[in-house]
Amino acid sequence: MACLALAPAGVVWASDGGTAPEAQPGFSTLDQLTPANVGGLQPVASLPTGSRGAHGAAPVIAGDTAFILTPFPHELLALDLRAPGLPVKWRYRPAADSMAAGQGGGGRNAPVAEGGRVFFTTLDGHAIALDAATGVVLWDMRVADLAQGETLRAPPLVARGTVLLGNGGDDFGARGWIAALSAETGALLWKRYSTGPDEAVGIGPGFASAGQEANLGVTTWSPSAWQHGGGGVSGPILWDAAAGLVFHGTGYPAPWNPDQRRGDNRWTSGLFARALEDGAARWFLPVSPHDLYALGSTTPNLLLDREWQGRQRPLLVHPDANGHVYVLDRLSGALLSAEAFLPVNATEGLDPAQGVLRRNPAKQVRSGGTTTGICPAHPGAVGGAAAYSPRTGLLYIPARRLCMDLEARDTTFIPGTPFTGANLRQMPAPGLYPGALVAWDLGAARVAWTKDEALPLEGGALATAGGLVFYGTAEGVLKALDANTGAELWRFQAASGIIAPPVSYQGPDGRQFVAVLAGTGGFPGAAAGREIDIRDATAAEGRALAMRRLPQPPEAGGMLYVFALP
Amino acid sequence: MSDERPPHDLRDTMLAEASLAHGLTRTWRTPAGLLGALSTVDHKIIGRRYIATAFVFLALGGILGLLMRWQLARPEARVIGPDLYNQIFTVHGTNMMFLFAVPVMEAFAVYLVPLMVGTRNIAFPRLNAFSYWVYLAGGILLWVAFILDTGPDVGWFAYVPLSGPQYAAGKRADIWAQMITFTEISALAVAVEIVVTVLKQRAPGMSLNRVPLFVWSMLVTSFVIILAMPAVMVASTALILDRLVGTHFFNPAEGGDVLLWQHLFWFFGHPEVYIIFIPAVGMISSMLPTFCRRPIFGYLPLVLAVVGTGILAFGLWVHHMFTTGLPRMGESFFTASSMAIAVPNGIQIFCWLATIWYGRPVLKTPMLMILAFFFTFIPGGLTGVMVASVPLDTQVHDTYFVVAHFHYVLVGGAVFPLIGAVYYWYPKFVGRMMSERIGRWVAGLLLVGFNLTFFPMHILGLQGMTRRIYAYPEEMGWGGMNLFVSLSAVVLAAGFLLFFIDVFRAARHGPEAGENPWGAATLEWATASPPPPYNFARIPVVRSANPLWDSPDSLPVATGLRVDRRELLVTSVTEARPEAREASPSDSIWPLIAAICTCSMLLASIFTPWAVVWGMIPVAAALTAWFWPKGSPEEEA
Amino acid sequence: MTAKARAATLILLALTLAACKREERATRLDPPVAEALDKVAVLPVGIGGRPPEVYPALGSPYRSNAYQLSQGKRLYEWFNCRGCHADGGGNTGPALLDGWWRYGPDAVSIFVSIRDGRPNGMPAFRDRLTTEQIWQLTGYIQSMGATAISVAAPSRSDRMQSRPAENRAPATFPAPR
Amino acid sequence: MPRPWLLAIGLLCTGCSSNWQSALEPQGDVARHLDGLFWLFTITAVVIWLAVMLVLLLGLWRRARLPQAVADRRAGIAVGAAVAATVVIISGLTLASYLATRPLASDAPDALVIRLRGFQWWWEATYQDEAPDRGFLTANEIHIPVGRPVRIELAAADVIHSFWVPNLAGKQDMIPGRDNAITFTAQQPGIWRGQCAEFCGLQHAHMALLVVAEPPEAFDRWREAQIAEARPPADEVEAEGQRLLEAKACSACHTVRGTTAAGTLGPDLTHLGSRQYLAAGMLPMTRGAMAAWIADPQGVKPGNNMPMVPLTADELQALSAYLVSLK
Repeated sequence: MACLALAPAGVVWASDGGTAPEAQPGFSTLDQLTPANVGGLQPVASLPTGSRGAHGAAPVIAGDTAFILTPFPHELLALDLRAPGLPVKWRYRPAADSMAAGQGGGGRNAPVAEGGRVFFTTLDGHAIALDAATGVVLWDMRVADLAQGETLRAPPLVARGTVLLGNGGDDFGARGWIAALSAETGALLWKRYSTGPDEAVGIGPGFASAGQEANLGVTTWSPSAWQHGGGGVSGPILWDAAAGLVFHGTGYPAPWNPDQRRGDNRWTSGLFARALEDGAARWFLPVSPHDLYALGSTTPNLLLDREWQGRQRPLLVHPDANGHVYVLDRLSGALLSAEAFLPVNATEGLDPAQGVLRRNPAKQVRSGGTTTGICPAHPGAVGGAAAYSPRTGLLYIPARRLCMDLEARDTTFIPGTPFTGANLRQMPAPGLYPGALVAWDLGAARVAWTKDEALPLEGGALATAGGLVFYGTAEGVLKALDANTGAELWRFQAASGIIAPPVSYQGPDGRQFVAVLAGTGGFPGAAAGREIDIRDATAAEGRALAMRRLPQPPEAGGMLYVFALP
Repeated sequence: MSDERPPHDLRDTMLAEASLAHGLTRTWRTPAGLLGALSTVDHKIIGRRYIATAFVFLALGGILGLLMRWQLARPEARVIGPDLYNQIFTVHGTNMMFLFAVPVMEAFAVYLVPLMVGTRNIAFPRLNAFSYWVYLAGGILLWVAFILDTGPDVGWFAYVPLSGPQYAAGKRADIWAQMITFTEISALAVAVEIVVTVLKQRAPGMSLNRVPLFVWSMLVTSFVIILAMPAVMVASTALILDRLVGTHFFNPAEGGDVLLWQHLFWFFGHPEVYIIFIPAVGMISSMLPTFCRRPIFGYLPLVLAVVGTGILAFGLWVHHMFTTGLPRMGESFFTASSMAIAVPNGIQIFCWLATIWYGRPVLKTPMLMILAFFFTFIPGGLTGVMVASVPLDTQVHDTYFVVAHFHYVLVGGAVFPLIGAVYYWYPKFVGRMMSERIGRWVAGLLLVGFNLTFFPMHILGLQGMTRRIYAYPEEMGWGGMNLFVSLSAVVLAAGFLLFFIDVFRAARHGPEAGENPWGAATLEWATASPPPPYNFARIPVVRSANPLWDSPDSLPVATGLRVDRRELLVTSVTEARPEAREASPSDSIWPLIAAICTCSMLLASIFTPWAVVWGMIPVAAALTAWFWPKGSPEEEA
Repeated sequence: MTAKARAATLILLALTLAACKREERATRLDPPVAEALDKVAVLPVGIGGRPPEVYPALGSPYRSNAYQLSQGKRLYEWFNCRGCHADGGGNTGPALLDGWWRYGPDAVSIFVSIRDGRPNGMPAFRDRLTTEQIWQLTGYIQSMGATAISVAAPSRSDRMQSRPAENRAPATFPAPR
Repeated sequence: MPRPWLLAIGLLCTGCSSNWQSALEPQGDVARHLDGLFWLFTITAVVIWLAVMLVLLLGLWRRARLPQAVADRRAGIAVGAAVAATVVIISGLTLASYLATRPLASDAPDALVIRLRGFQWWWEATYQDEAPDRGFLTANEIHIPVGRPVRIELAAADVIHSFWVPNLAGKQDMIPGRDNAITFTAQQPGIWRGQCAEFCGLQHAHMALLVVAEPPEAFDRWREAQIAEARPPADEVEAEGQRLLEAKACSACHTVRGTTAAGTLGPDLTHLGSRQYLAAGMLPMTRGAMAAWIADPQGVKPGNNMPMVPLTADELQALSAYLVSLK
């Protein structure tokens, strides 16, 4: 099993080929907790993080240390798992450029521990490496330019001595890129863009559809629009050590108003496979060409080696913001399947000839007009990293079932200010709860069961070998479900909303622990933020409206909870 | 009628002429003093006020027209800035349409129709008083706003979105929209009064085929008003709601429609032209026999033509929207109907020509104005046929060609007959004659000044000069003709000035008129000039369409009305057979108070919608007092 | 003239002048005036201060003139304010509708916030907007969070409904939590 | 590249400038159609008017003494005949009008498509192409090839405007929330002026559009030149001008492709210098006029949305030199 990647679920901490064969992103091989005994799960420790922001990243467990990166302005905490009460071993607070707060708090910047070092990215554009034992800074590189609207909002990937990271900032018209730094020095090794001429994108002879027209990253845009066309690499990057490939999605094109960027807007809102050593593109799958709804394709992927229609294949599974689960052969980039896992009306199923979804003409977006009832809504149907359990063959997708009214308006590009040109009002999909944990049968390509939630799910899911699925809700409830049936077995009410995935680890004493960071804020906890005024239906990109159901806005303020059987 | 009369029931049959006149005067007169003036419900006093006010607005609007011509006389002139210019042309158009043209026609009807049908007062006289006060308030609102730099600046058509909440900042467009409500209320009230007066208060024997043509035309006009005006009230209310409450009637982003405004506006706006023109048709038809000294030719065709015009008027509104990209099929229909209206208009013209041809025309001033009408209205009508054609309209729409066209139609077609009508009926209103000598000058100056002013605008329009522009670049080559137009406008203005001078002069120094100075045939000339408060001492009985010609010595009269309280005779709709004696309301201050309350409510609602809620309370109180039952029977069979 | 009549005349005159000012459309600001308007006296903490003397001398048009407020509203939309503050409800930037501004409600603080930017993401618009435009925006933002509806406040825009228009909804002060 | 024929037309137009925005000088197929119809209507109207005036004068002149019954009978016949003639004439004109409408509605499949959007108070033209990167934006001046149908798709960004180039075609409104289009063919080279024909606010008077009809080859050259990015500054002064454009408020509203200025609130300035007029037809494209315009936009065109950006005299010089150089 060669699939090795760090998912935001942060379960598996692995380097090249060093993990158990069953290890999947979001899956824990620990099986002490089972449907039979999970009812007795008790909190054993809790620790405030000291930050009031949006805690969207999971704690990372490496050996007997847990690393927590708090939201911006970041602080990295190293907690000692051996001692009760989880004392802080060391903490590190990098200098912060407060302008980054304008990027919103929705980052999922989890740290990565690798080879005795901790790597992390900051919202204000720095990539930083620390000594894992002491917290001493090894290097600190400013790689994203805030003044141009660039930011870093995803965890880096550390692979073979390189640190890969991509930028965010689609909403500011920042041109997307992925960069590789030396893990030793932080020096830039290569940088590839999501728009622009082939050379900048890394398209060359090794590209799967070589021979196509050149410079599609320029010619599928209105003149010069690619220069501030978004497409940031703001999701997790995965890699396949055996093939030497990295996989990442690209964000949505800027501005949202589609009339200001005619054409297919390559290479935004799609999936890239690149060579690890030089970033050369191997294949690209356009997921939402000319993305009308600001969805992007940066939702976390899963790399699975499993049987597909009678044949063992190396797969890339991509639950996309557009409400479909994409299954690809990750070596060739061939699209095997794309099926909707929740009600969608923006598109009308896959067009096999083109390999893209057919658009619903009734949901066309035009500058100056309002398109109502588009499902799914920005930022997409997938609220957090999906988990896959090889035991059940099910993919557990934390879903947002929201629809939106979208009004596209002309917008002007001023560097460092939002470049969207859209106003949104969101509302629950008709007749449905706005949130759900969707158990998706990957083999049968159908929904196995659904657990409805009163609010959209924003954190990731965790599946365990013991037959459980853990996830947290925006109301702050951590739940354990039976992985086969979806029956709720256990719940815990945290002090704040949960928008990070839970993790499970084996403690130094051999017991299985479950840990979760609670702490809402920023975009996902829109209505909880006291500076949102819900009289404005477009507040927080229209989420405030959909979040009016929030019974009691939970307190902002991060808290780590650790659970175990007594 | 009942034989058991109460002791105080004094009938006209019991009295001799002198004491009858004395008794009627005591019953019908308006008390002296300010309170009396404010309380009066005499249709003649209100009608005079109406006419005078409307002509004040004509003068004010004319001054605005001159200001515009001053600015446009030279290319890129900087006399008036764009902001003020926009206010000026908006107020000019709004003023002329809503404060002059429609009210002045209705004002003539308020004065003349009761006299022409031989009754003592208009139906619903208190409503009549109320309508005048509301109209006056609307006019004051517009002009005070204009003086305060809050004059509407969105055009008299106030197209959304320019007049909508986003693009018309401040209260200027609200003033326009609310002023519409003021004038519509008054116009609707008068229309209802006239319909009822004409249908139910005609002198005995005045069956429908003996009704004077002016009365016919006012009846049709009133029906057109009743059917057309609600559309613009709905539209302006929707506009205010959009602007003030935040509704989305005209917001395409929320499912509203910009063109909805244009449909509603022109559904009113086109009949509006006929609301102004049809009374003028009536005036000509009434004046022409007098000056041709023969009965009008084609009474029935003329009535049918007026009715037909009134009906067709509602099928034309889209021809103001030919460039908005409506479906071609629909546009063709409206082209056909717009052209078809030329047929009833043609019938009118031909009947009048026949009357002149077979008559013995006398060229007095009113007749001169009728000739001026022929000279200018016909070109206006013919250019109307041009703008009714979709393809031609795409070239001339919203250019000075259209400016020329509708001034030819409205000034040539309505104002010229109106000036003639003032000369014709002035003796009846005031008791003195206007000057024939000055009248000839007025007619000449108006005719020449008007044509020199407006004819070149046709060419300017075809040369590409668009409407509502405050300046034009020198290289457009429009400068010379515009200068000519501006100078000609002075001639036109001189004509109007002379007219006003004559009006004031004649009031003091004009020769006494007598009952029937022109030797006319209709009933208004059968009473003193100016008429006594009760109009007719005894209600005349009509046996023909030209009663004063056919029974030249003395009219038969109907008797039996009470002298000691205000009573009128109610007759049947078609045959005008007497049906009942109806009490006519006495003077009351409450219409004025109700008007003040209503206007305050409407004005305050510009600032907050809650004004409608709280403002209803004084309005309800005033109306309650107005209609408080006095215990006297309203009607007796 | 009696004292009462004189007072009434004065009040009427004042109202008249107020109406004139409220509806005036001053499209051109003389450069020296614009320069003077840029010289706000702001306290060292960057919060609070005094507008330049020319501002009241002009009649505080950016707060009370309908045209200037509507210009401010246009600029709010044009210069991407919506991206962060939505239609006053807030997004990544704080809500403006509630009238609880981080740097206080006075015009100078708002002016300085726009011109010079603020920590936590508010960019400086010094080189993007002219002084006059910043004042127009300042006035509009004050009207957004005003406790009472101004007669000059703008109405809704021809766009998707987001909230009651400025001339309909006075801000309510939510109890601080 | 010098274009002698263009120069010639330019000279011609300064000589007879009043004809470059006139319905009476049709130069396009649609306008010619309408011109024919116009004269048909006009001549008919003049004849009718003269006839009525003649009858009127005669009627005033003669002194008839017929018994009324006879007069009425004769008048009845005459009026009846006149009404019948009216019906015939009106029907004929309606038919002519209808027939003239039909060719206007026809759509040409090979038409050049230009999307024109009305703003307060300027025009934004988008030339569309199959390839998105070959569609470009320009403002206030459009070029069209002679002899090829042009389909103008009309839209409004704020209030209602109306597209009218009388020498080429009749007008068609640009209405928020609706799609309109107009198709016409220019039949000979020339420069025609159009003007917004629907009242649109303060500067409705100064919202002009220039239409340059060129031979197809010249049009293609123009088109290629427009697709290209802005030319780089040729000297120090122009370079300073570009720097100012990027640094000052200009770039928030205007795009000059090839620089960092990418604002979309005002007209695209990438090839500003290639246009003949400035500020939607108000000023000629000269350095002096440019400087005057930038120095005081509200003085030149009160109420427009361009603010007065404070600049020193040197800065103004540099900026205007640079902008005029953007051919």
